[in-house]
Amino acid sequence: MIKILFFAQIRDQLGVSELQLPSQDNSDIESLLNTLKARDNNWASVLSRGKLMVAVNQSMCSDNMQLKAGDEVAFFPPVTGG
Amino acid sequence: MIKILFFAQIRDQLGVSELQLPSQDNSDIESLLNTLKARDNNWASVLSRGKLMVAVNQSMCSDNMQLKAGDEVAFFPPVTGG
Amino acid sequence: MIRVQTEDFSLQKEYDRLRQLSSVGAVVTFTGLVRDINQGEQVSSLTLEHYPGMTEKALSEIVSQARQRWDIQQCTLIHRVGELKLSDQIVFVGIACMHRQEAFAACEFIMDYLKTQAPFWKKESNSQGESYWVDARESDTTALDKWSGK
Amino acid sequence: MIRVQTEDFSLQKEYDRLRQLSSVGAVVTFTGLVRDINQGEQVSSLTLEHYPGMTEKALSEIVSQARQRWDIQQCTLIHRVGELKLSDQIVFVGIACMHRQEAFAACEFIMDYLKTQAPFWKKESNSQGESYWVDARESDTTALDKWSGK
Repeated sequence: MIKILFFAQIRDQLGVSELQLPSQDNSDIESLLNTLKARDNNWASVLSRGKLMVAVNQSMCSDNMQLKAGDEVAFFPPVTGG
Repeated sequence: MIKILFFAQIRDQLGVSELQLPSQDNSDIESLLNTLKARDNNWASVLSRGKLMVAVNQSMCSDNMQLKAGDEVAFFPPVTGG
Repeated sequence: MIRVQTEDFSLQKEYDRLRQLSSVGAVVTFTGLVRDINQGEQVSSLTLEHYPGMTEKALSEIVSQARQRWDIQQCTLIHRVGELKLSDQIVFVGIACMHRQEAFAACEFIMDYLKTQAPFWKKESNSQGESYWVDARESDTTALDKWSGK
Repeated sequence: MIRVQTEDFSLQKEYDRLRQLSSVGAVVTFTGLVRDINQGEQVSSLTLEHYPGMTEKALSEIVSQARQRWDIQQCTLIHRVGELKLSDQIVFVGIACMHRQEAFAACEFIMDYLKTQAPFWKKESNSQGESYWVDARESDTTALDKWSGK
């Protein structure tokens, strides 16, 4: 399984903070995103915004990062701390 | 009269912290310095060092600054505060 | 030392810790506060959300990058989360070095990276009681350019 | 506010004054301390001489230049004179602004100009009881270069 987390606006707009999906062979961030966007129009729209950030296992990463079982993937908007 | 002040190493090396000299027509810092250097070898040597700084009426200035009666002139080494 | 906490912090206490070593000649501190007007809105309060686990990891990474670039004697980084009011303290970065240039650079470097790399999000409430997520500022991204040269 | 004094100062007290306005989002402080080793010597104490009258004038001039360059909400500059011991506080610069970039820049600008323009001179004593005047550092003069571009 892969654990997926959403934060801030992304979470509010999806109405979900966490979900689990079965891991798939040769899956990367981009294919995971496509799976999530296929859920409905709202998911497609929220996850298509240009400034979505992604972290895998709590480190920022790019869309072609490969995923494996047990990974924690997080999607969130640009950060605004400090 | 012109009031002349010396600070830090310059004062220690000259053994004088303050003196008064009569003001002269068309006098500038450079001519004042020449008058002071003519006192003796020690004065000539101390006031000839490259890094002497000069202030007139408590503002930094350059050697061609004109002097007038009542001016306060200070000679000191590069500053080391902070 | 890195802390992520809901509680407030004491500048004096952090400063006293930073200046302990006798080799320290310069201490630079940055404190970020909840400002009354942000992005044109009158702010009355603020909620800071974060990504527990990743936050600490991201902050540690930023501090260790700063330590690789500059000779830092002591470094403290505190970021608050949860509910904050107007003028409350949000973030503290304190750097103790032998010389001032290093302390200034390291402190600003850490803030610049924290602003763009650490997973915190601000939700503000205005005087009409409306809540909204704060937008990231383009100027925070361009601020990183000054560190890419060295 | 600018002060030249023999007494010590309290960082917390100065900080509390700097952060009072609700428009303040960023406070940067610099504190300079008597360091144990300077220019290769083991320092045990320090005497700070200054040029009364010119000192205040030079510091005011530096602060007003900073205020012309950046939008500063509050600014405090304190410099001690007289006898100081190891780890004693020497100088404080505190800047409160809306945004951090301005606060960092103004604080560093003031320190850079103070180091080369304000009439203070340090005489150190080492552990053998010898006293000597501290030499000006070339790096303090070159530090000014970064401000000539803007």
